[in-house]
Amino acid sequence: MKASVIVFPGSNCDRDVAVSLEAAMGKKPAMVWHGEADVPASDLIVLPGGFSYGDYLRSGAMAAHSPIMRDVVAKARKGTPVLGICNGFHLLTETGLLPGVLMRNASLKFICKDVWLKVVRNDTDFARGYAPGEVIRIPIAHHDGNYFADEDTLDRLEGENRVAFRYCDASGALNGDINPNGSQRNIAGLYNETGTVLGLMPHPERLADPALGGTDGRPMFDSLVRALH
Amino acid sequence: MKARIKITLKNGVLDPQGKAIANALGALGFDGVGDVRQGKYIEVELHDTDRASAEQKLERMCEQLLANTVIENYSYELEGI
Amino acid sequence: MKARIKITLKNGVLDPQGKAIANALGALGFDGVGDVRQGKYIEVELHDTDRASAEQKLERMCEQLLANTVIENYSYELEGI
Amino acid sequence: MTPELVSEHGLSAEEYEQVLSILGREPSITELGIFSVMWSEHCSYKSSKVWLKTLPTTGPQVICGPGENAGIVDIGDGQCAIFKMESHNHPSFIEPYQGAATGVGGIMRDVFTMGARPVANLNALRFGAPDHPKTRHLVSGVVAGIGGYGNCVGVPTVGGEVNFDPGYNGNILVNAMCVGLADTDRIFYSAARGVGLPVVYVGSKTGRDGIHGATMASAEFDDDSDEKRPTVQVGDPFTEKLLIEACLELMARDIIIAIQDMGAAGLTSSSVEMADKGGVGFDLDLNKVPCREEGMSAYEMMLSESQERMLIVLKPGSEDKARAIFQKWELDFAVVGVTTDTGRLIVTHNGHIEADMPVKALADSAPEYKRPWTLPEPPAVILPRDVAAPDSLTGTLETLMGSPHLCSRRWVWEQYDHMVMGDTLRRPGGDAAVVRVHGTTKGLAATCDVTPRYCAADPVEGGRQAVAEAWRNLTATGADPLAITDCMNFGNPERPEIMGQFVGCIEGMREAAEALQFPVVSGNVSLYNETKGAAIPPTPAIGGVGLIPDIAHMADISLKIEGETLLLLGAERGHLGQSLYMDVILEKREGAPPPVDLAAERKTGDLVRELIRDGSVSAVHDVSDGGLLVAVSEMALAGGVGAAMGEYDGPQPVHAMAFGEDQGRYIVASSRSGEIIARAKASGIPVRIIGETGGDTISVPGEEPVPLEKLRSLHEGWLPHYMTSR
Ligand SMILES: Nc1ncnc2c1ncn2[C@@H]1O[C@H](COP(=O)(O)OP(=O)(O)O)[C@@H](O)[C@H]1O
Ligand SMILES: [Mg+2]
Repeated sequence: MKASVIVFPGSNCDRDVAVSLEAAMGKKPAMVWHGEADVPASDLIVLPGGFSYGDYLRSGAMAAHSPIMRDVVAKARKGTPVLGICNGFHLLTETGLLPGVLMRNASLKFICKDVWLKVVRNDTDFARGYAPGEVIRIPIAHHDGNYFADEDTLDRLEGENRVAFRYCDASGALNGDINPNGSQRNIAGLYNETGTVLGLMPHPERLADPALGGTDGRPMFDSLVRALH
Repeated sequence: MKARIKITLKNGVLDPQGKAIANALGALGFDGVGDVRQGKYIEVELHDTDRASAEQKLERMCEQLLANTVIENYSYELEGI
Repeated sequence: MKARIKITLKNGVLDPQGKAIANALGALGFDGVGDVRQGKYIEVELHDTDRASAEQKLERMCEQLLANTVIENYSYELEGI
Repeated sequence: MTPELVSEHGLSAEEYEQVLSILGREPSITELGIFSVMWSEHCSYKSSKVWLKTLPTTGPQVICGPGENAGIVDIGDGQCAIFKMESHNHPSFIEPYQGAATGVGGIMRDVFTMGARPVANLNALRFGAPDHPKTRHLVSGVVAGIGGYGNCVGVPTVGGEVNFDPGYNGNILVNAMCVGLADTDRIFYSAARGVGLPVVYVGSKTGRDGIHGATMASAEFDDDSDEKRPTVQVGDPFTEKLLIEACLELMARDIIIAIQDMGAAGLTSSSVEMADKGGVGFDLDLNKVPCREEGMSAYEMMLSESQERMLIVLKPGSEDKARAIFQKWELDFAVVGVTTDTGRLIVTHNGHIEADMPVKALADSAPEYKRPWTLPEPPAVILPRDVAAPDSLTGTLETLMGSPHLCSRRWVWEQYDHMVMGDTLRRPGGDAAVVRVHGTTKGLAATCDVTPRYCAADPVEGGRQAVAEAWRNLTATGADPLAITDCMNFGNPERPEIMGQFVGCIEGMREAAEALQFPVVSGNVSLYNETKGAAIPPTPAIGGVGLIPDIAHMADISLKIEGETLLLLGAERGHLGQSLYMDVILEKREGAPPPVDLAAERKTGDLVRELIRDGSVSAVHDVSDGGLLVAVSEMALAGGVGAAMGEYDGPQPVHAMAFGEDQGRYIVASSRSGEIIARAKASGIPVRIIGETGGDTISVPGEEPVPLEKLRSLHEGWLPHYMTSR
């Protein structure tokens, strides 16, 4: 399997996700600079977390216009799997690959902590390593993770079964004050229509190594490798 | 010339910042405060000399970068010339 | 009534966001773009009926909460009544 | 030059005489400004230098001690740790968000300018009393600023300290520490050796930021007022991130002779230091300096403290290679001067020579004062039995755990990205933080410590304790303590009693650093932290760094296993003088602080480290603020396993054993207590079984057990509740 991680000025989880990919794939992904016109032939494109362009103006707004993004969007539309984590999720919404926007957290504060996620579906290349309904622990670290879309869009997304993960408590319950950022319907991650593009705010690469205190992120990378090798 | 651009959230779009400001104003003892909405205000210095073309340019700037038109509206004023 | 408040950085205060926007506009092919400054635009719904007291209130809101007067200036317009 | 102008530049009459004799003429306004900043307390250390020199700074592990941008210690395998701590107190009081943010940016530049990639940030924060009207606003702004900067740059903020004390009402302290990693054969220094070399400016453009208010008098600034000269600097973490990547990319080529960040006194201090250390002169052409604003004068450019800028001396002919790198990262790059054999700093602007001064004299002849000092009378030791007992131990425990002094700092560190870079092995909330040395099985431990109320009562003992506590916190994770950086925060040194605090703290630090072989490799001094004659408590913040040779063998504080024995290592005296028990419960601060026995400290710590490495213990925590019961509760909360304290039948009152703050103690949890007791006894270390792990309460004999969940809500509750109430 070949993976490419796109590096924008201000990306700062590019190395982290490359480490997790390498652990799962057994080889290093290509690191592709945002100024390139094309992504090299890849089975998976990763848009990493961080603060592209400092998150100035709006998170992901400027990086969405990087030369490379034209090719990323084109390849995504043709079916190349794309994983956008945190700032990568911002980019997916800014480029229109995913609907809605990620607004400032309801608390207005940056939040870095482990949260519980409910795996909504496991029939995609990203999630086959999880059981449907499984509750996993993954860290978040963001200021703008408050998912918003209008009610019609939300209903449509649910109807099309496009919610990937929801914030929940340790037992999988969705109610109460467990929603860390105010996201509509506890949405933590979303798929495109074909389930080949995934945007998520939590960072699976941060708990994919036992030394870091957990491995619930690892199955995502393993699923991708199994599906795409 | 100078463009003054206001970017505001569309109606119905949740505004966590506006809501927090409204709460904070209440807590500070300001009463009679209703809805608060926070947007952006951007000033752009343009070296253009032609108003019509400057307006076109601004329009494109807002559409392409400055506003996220899924959730935001924009308006602008041009000054000078 | 409705207050429209503009909050802008004082002259000489570095505006990293404005700088980044100016660069991004350049990269998008917009030419003739000079300085860009980003500020905030806040709309506040007030239930006041007296203009003078509303203005006083706004002044205090800006000083106490909305603007960081060490580095920001503010101005406002009142509408309605 | 009028006497007013001279004194507005902070120069005394004698200092001005010296300026005249160095130059052999009257200075220009630019020259006066340059002298003023170079001889400021901040740049020249004129009150502190003689004392700082007494600190131990060497050891087999030390590659570079004080004097460079940051200190460097060897961590083996061709790698080194580079670290420093610095204050941004005053700016943070004026504008908490930007003041704290730019403090973080500045300390990171000190570290990456030497060739290191920053891998961990820490912050030591002191605020005024919680009920002071400014405190909440300052806490909120400072924490947001530290997070806003560090999170964006992508360096994890893994540890620190937070104190509330009325002594900081008018002067908060924001001390930021950064630890970086470098290859030992790629360390960069600031000495610009060689003549005819290009001097290059990179990073952000220069604006009128931070130019000292005192200098407003001169005629050239008279056009429209303050508005043009905000003294507040705004941080641009995005540019910092690009600057780190660009500098590290440049450093990977062999084309740098010297590099220096532009910190306080920007272009002035960076060029003087680089020229002085290299034994050369600098010719600078200010028309080449990238400026953000129009019409900046030479004076303003030389004194500007705009952030995110570096000065580099390159090998000749390598300008184009370097320029290409900075262009790729979209940063300004300009050749602004050349090194010369004149030994003079010559600054030209618009064809005029604005400054022409001897570098050596500027750098070396800075005044050095041995200011008068007096040490306070050491307070009497208060015996445990003379301190009133509480009604209930558990009730007192609840009060302490939910007090501003001991409550959880989660509200703070959850706003910091403490996991980015994927190597955070020990997150905030324990003793020292640990980050893995990327790509290896080694770890770096880091901590910030000082107990200002001890320093106020007895500066020497307080200085000793601060160093010992840092050493202890590193040890408790299983690290070998390597070296320290310090941030000496004090009031006005021209007052003998304040100078005495400084001298006393340094003396205590010296003793501890020597005894523990824990040398000082970098640091920073911040004086004049006082308002209307009220000085802050003496606050020598200590940043410690240690090495964990194998991360398979390290410890944390959390109780994980039921039915283990809890042991206390180290001598118990039930010392309650200056304790939090006395402060929070009895509302007084009296007596001598707990003494530190450095020989015992060393012995106990060395044993704890061995126990961690050979797997004898499942949890370790040092006993500090609040004493034994608090430390046990912190361990229980961290792991979700409770503890039952045994009967104490020693000679001291029970409350003194529960809340005394005797130094040099550790609690360990183990299933091999017999073996541990034997080993401790063999080494002459006092040891006692204090209880057993298990259940979901903390219990003490004869009292109703306290549910962990109750303690947790008290412990976690105070700060978020405080920050959201008004
Ligand atoms: N400002 C801060 N930033 C990050 N972490 C902090 C901060 N203040 C406290 N902490 C963390 O909270 C924990 C408890 O702090 P403290 O009580 O000072 O520890 P100790 O008594 O071991 O020195 C430590 O892990 C510390 O790093
Ligand atoms: Mg400790």
